[in-house]
Amino acid sequence: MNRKEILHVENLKKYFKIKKGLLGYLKKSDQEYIHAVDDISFSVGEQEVLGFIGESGCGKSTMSRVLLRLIEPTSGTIIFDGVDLLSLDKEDLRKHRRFMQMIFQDPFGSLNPRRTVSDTLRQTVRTHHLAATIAEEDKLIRQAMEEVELVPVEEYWDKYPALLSGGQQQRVSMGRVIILHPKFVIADEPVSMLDVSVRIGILELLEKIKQKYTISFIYITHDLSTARYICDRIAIMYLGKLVEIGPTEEILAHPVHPYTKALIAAVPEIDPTVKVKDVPIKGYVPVVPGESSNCRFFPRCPYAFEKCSTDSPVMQKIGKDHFAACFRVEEAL
Amino acid sequence: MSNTKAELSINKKRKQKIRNQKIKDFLYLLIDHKMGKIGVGIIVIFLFVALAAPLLRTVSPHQSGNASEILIPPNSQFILGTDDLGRDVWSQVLYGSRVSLLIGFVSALATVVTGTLVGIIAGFYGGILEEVLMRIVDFFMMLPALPLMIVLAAVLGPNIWNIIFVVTLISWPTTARVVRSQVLSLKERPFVEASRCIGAKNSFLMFGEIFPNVVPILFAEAVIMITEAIYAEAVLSFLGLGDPVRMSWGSMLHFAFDSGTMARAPWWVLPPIVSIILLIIGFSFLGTAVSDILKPGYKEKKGL
Amino acid sequence: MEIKKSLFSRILITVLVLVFVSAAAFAGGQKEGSATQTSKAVDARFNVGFTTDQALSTLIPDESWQYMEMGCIFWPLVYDQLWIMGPAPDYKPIPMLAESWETKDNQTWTFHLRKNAKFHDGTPVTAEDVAFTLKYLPASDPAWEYEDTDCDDIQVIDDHTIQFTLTAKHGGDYPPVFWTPILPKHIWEPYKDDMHSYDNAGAVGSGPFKLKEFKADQYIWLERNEDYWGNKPGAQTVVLKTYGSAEARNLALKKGEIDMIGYNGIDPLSLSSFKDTQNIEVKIDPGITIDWLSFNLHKENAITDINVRKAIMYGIDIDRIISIAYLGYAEPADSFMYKELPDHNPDLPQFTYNIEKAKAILAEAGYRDTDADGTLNDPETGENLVFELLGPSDWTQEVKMITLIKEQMSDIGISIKPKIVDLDTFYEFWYAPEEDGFDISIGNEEPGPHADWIWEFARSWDNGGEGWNCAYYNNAQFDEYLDDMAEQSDRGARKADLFKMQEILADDLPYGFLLRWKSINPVRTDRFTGYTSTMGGVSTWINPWSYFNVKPAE
Amino acid sequence: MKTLQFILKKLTGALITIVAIAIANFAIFRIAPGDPIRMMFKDPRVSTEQLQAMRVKFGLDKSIGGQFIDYVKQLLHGNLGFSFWQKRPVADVIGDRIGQTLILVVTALVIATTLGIILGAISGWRNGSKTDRTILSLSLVLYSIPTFAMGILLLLVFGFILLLFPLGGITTPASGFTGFMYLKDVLWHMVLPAFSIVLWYVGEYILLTRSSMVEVMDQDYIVTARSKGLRESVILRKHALRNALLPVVTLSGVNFAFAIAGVIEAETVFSWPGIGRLTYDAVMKRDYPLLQGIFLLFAVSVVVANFIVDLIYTRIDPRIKTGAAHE
Repeated sequence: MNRKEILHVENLKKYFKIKKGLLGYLKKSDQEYIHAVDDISFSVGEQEVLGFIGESGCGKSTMSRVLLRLIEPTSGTIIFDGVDLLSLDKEDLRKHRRFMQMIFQDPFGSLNPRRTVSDTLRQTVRTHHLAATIAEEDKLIRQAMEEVELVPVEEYWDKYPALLSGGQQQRVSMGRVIILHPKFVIADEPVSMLDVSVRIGILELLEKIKQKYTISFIYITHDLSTARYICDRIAIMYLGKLVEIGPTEEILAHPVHPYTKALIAAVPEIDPTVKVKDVPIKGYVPVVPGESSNCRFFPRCPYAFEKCSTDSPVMQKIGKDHFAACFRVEEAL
Repeated sequence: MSNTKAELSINKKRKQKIRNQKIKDFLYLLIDHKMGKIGVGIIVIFLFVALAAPLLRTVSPHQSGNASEILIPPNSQFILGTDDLGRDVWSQVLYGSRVSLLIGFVSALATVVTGTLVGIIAGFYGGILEEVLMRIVDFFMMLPALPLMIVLAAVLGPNIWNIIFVVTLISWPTTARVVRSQVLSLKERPFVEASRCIGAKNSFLMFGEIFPNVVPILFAEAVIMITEAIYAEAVLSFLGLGDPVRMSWGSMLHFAFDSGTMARAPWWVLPPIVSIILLIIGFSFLGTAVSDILKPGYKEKKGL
Repeated sequence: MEIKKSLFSRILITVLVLVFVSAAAFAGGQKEGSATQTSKAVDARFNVGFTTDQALSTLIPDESWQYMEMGCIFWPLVYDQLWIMGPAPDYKPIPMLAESWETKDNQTWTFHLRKNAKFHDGTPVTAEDVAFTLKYLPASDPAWEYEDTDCDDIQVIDDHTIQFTLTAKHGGDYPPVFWTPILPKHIWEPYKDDMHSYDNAGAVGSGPFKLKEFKADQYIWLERNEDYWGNKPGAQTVVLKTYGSAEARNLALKKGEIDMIGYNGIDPLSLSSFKDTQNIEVKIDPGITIDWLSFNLHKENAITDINVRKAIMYGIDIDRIISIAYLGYAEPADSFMYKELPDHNPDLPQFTYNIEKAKAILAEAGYRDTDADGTLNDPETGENLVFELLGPSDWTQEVKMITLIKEQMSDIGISIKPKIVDLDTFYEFWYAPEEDGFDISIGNEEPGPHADWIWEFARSWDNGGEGWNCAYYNNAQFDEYLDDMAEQSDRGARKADLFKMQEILADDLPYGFLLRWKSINPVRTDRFTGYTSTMGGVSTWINPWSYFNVKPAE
Repeated sequence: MKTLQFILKKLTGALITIVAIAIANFAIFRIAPGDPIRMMFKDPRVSTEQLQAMRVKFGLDKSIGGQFIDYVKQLLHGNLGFSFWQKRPVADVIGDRIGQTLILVVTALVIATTLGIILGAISGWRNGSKTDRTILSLSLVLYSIPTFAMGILLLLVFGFILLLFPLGGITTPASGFTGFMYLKDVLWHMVLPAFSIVLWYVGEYILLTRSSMVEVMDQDYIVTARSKGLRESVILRKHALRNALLPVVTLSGVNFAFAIAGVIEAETVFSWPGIGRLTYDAVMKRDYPLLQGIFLLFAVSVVVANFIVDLIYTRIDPRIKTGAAHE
């Protein structure tokens, strides 16, 4: 890691309470939790794109919301641009969050259907008092729209989201973010719901604004191919835990964790030159991950041995910037 | 970009145009709808009658007549005859529409405002607050409406504003429920999270983001509330709990029923009854039409 | 079209047919029933109609008996009194359970009871029963508590003689213990300390009628007491029925379901529909009710100014009110005393409608419309002359009167705000002027010929007048005349007192007397004859005579 | 387990509501202006001592807290208090009237439900046809006519003008009828008031049955049944109607509770001596204990009806269980 760190996360945890119901109270049963994000540590450098990859339900979406404190974490540390986010009060948080933004998966759903494109952008301007006059507001909005290539501006200015294509909608979302000049943006599967034909345009736009505004990204996806296209590093998540993290090409070429291997094997066309051993995974993702002292992947892991069922593996360095959490790292290498 | 002021005014105009177009579309659908047409027709007529009452009336509705003008049947001077004080029934019907419409609109407004506030706050914040608010709503919905209205109207005194208060008190919970269930699904929509992410405060999320999306439902809800308010006023006035200063259709019926001359002077009884029924039918037809139009896909089916 | 044959049309048709056929059958069947009722009074059943709001809810001797019109009929028919006020025109006291009575000092009275009177259960009526009633009934409920039943000492001399000493002298033409039902001691003894605790479901009295069936708020079914000591009534059965509205009741009379209206007759508006109706005779009698305005002298506003009150009285066009609200069936009143009675003072000032005079009085007293809003202003406070005019919604004629007065007052620059409330609330406000629930109130009473009690309305508030006094009126001089009048037996002295009292009231004007409406009573003549009129009509609280006197028509 | 949990939750909800109503009940009538004891005596000569004695008798001399404790104690003993106006136990007063209201409401609702289901089913079955449109607008019109207005119209036309039916009351006074004659007499008096209620509810039932029917008609099994070539009337009876009736029947359960409360209009117009008329009189007489009793009765019947409907729904539609449990 030779770049300046913009985001540093340590031991981040988010547990959700399970509703007990009336009978539960009557029986005085213990409170149970879902470990949605379980003890995750990583950092993101300036202008770096860190991909988070995992199946749906692995906690990546929860994690992204915890990072922005849209959901309060159970414990951990989040240092953003040198500020401890979790120590901030509501008002300070709002001010800092201006520089941490998010682009959502559902392009239509993330736009208020009752608001036109310019209104949506104007809302951002007004929330943060970025302009003193309406004319200035209009100017900022126009700039942002040009930036995200919603041109000619006049054509889109008064359009309601329902009249835009998915790609255009996602551009509005991005415009709304760019207006704020953020330092760090979480892109939560920004292209997964778009037609394949427009995906590349959006990814290029991400790349462009990354360069222009010096933005760091966390790019969340379950799709390795887009991750490979845009990410500098990728992190693999399984049931709330990080299992492997490292430079994109390194991981794709030399996956260490059995889960990573399985993921890569599932997309064979990603790079025909790389030969990855086929790893058969048994079963499905367990629905409710609770308290457990074993390896999370143990029930499905073809390489599992006795220790996996009793102890939880910790991250260990594999190579340069490459870490993985598995007891059988040596064998895997 | 240099001439932003002008551009802005153009924008405003354009937005206005879009909004106008939407209203036009809506009105078109309403008129296109068979019941909507009838409902709107009836309501427009009564609105006109209420506004133009001073022009349409022959004499003041409160001016008593001579001894020879008591309970006389419809004739050229008194289009609908006179009541037991020689007052003109026609003028009373005209002015009665004002009371009904006033109570209808004001109560519906008050109901919708209260119900929306409670519904949005409960649905948005959830947790204990929601639990408490919804318990209150449940509680009010369990109360027998008419008996409660009678008690409150009797306790508070006969006065148009008290009636509005009572009607609102009884009906806001329904709106609160409807709004809350809308909010529950709306607040999960990504655009709320997106707005929060941008830095919007809760108050803005509730009233800037979520509220505009419940407006259509509220419109349908308001129409129903108007019907109920008109109904409620009529019943209370009929039972003698109406505003004694303002002649309403309900109180006309009260006096006619009490006077013991119904059979002798049907011209005194029928006009207020017919007016009440017509106006309520007008609003329920409008309500049916509105809820039809708001159904997903209706607009498209009609080619708009 | 397949649906036509389907189950639904069959069900639909069946249900509809059933509904209409059964409805028609019931209607038809009932018509026959009423036909037998309208035919000659086979069982001599005398049907009397009331409205639901006049119906008795209970036979408990609480005050509802005299505020519910049906109670005023029921109690005298089933329970004998010591003596009873005779019919028109002289309204003399007539012995009933008591054969005779005497007093030396107007304070200690001896009553001699008749020996053949029996309660409906066969027990003889004795002095013990009278003593019991006098002792416990007035204490149980204020409705039975009158000056003339307020005893210091009650002595049972023998089975048929009772002597008691009143707390105050009782003068006038009538003996004490007026309008008091004599209750059987043997039944009421266990409940003597709380007479409300006995539901009196059997209603055992000694009167000419016995209770057969009582349906709360619906009807009372009475049967002739065949063992009655006195003249037996001509009607074998009396049914006091209720109808949901006056109109339904009137129609019932026309249809022959009832023979007479139970109380207060009919509304003048309904009269036309009875004119020239076969088998119906319309009796028009002088009224018993006097309507007046109470001015609340407790208020701290212009209503306490005698000039304002005078102007109001001059501003009221009573003739117009009579012609519109009563279609002429009323006459102006100027006192609590009926004009035809000898104690009426004929020289009272008359407030004949004179709008100019009303305006002049106000102008002279300094009331001017300083803010040009059409309403005069108080010279001291500058406030508009706005008065709340209280009235109960149940009194339809009075509500009309309020509407008309409001119109007329605006002509002299006084603004009236009608305050129409339900009857109970009305009474609460009306009798409590100190609570300032009204500025002016409509009010009425039925003084009747034996009306010493009515003057209590003007007894000084500070001198025990709280209660009746609904004007917060105070005049010590009036009280002196009143006390003297109540104790006097001397006709001339009483008359002098009463003349003076009427004069004082007319000068001070705590009450503005309005009118006395006539009683209009259509009665059926095809089944019964012998309807007896008094002031107030054929059936009022002073007139059970029609019930006693009617006979099946030949 | 889930069902039990759901029932428990609903039960506590219902209990809380009843307790809340009991408390509110107490509060509303204490806030009301006017001295009830004073109103008991229209006779103005009542002395301060007598008033005080009555206050003591009815426990109104105590502090609000004390009165509330009395009230709760009485309620727990199943004692609804003592009517100021009729001077007898509230339970007796209500008991005298409840039967008369029940007979009216039950009759009216049974007729309304039957007619409503039939017309609604026809309308829904022939969705979009001319019959459907006619029935639909008819029901909307009926549903828009206030009961009291309908009552006045019926009374005016069938009572006053055509002289076909009695003008009010529940029986012919002092008829001495017994047995069948009595029943006939009551039914004859019931025709107009019952129909003023029926005509209002029938609109609601038509609308409900119709929409339920329309929904059912789109279901796969109807389509299947049709493709099997079953006769239309068989499909209608055996398949469509049976499933469409469910919400209607539940509604009539809830309506029953509400109808008792709403019967005031009909009872006032036709002077039917039931609970509705009693409520109105009790309001006018400021008879707080009686009003409290009536209100509690109304509220409890609504709560209970709702509870029963909830239970029925869990039996019928298993989705409700989990959904509601997590609500």
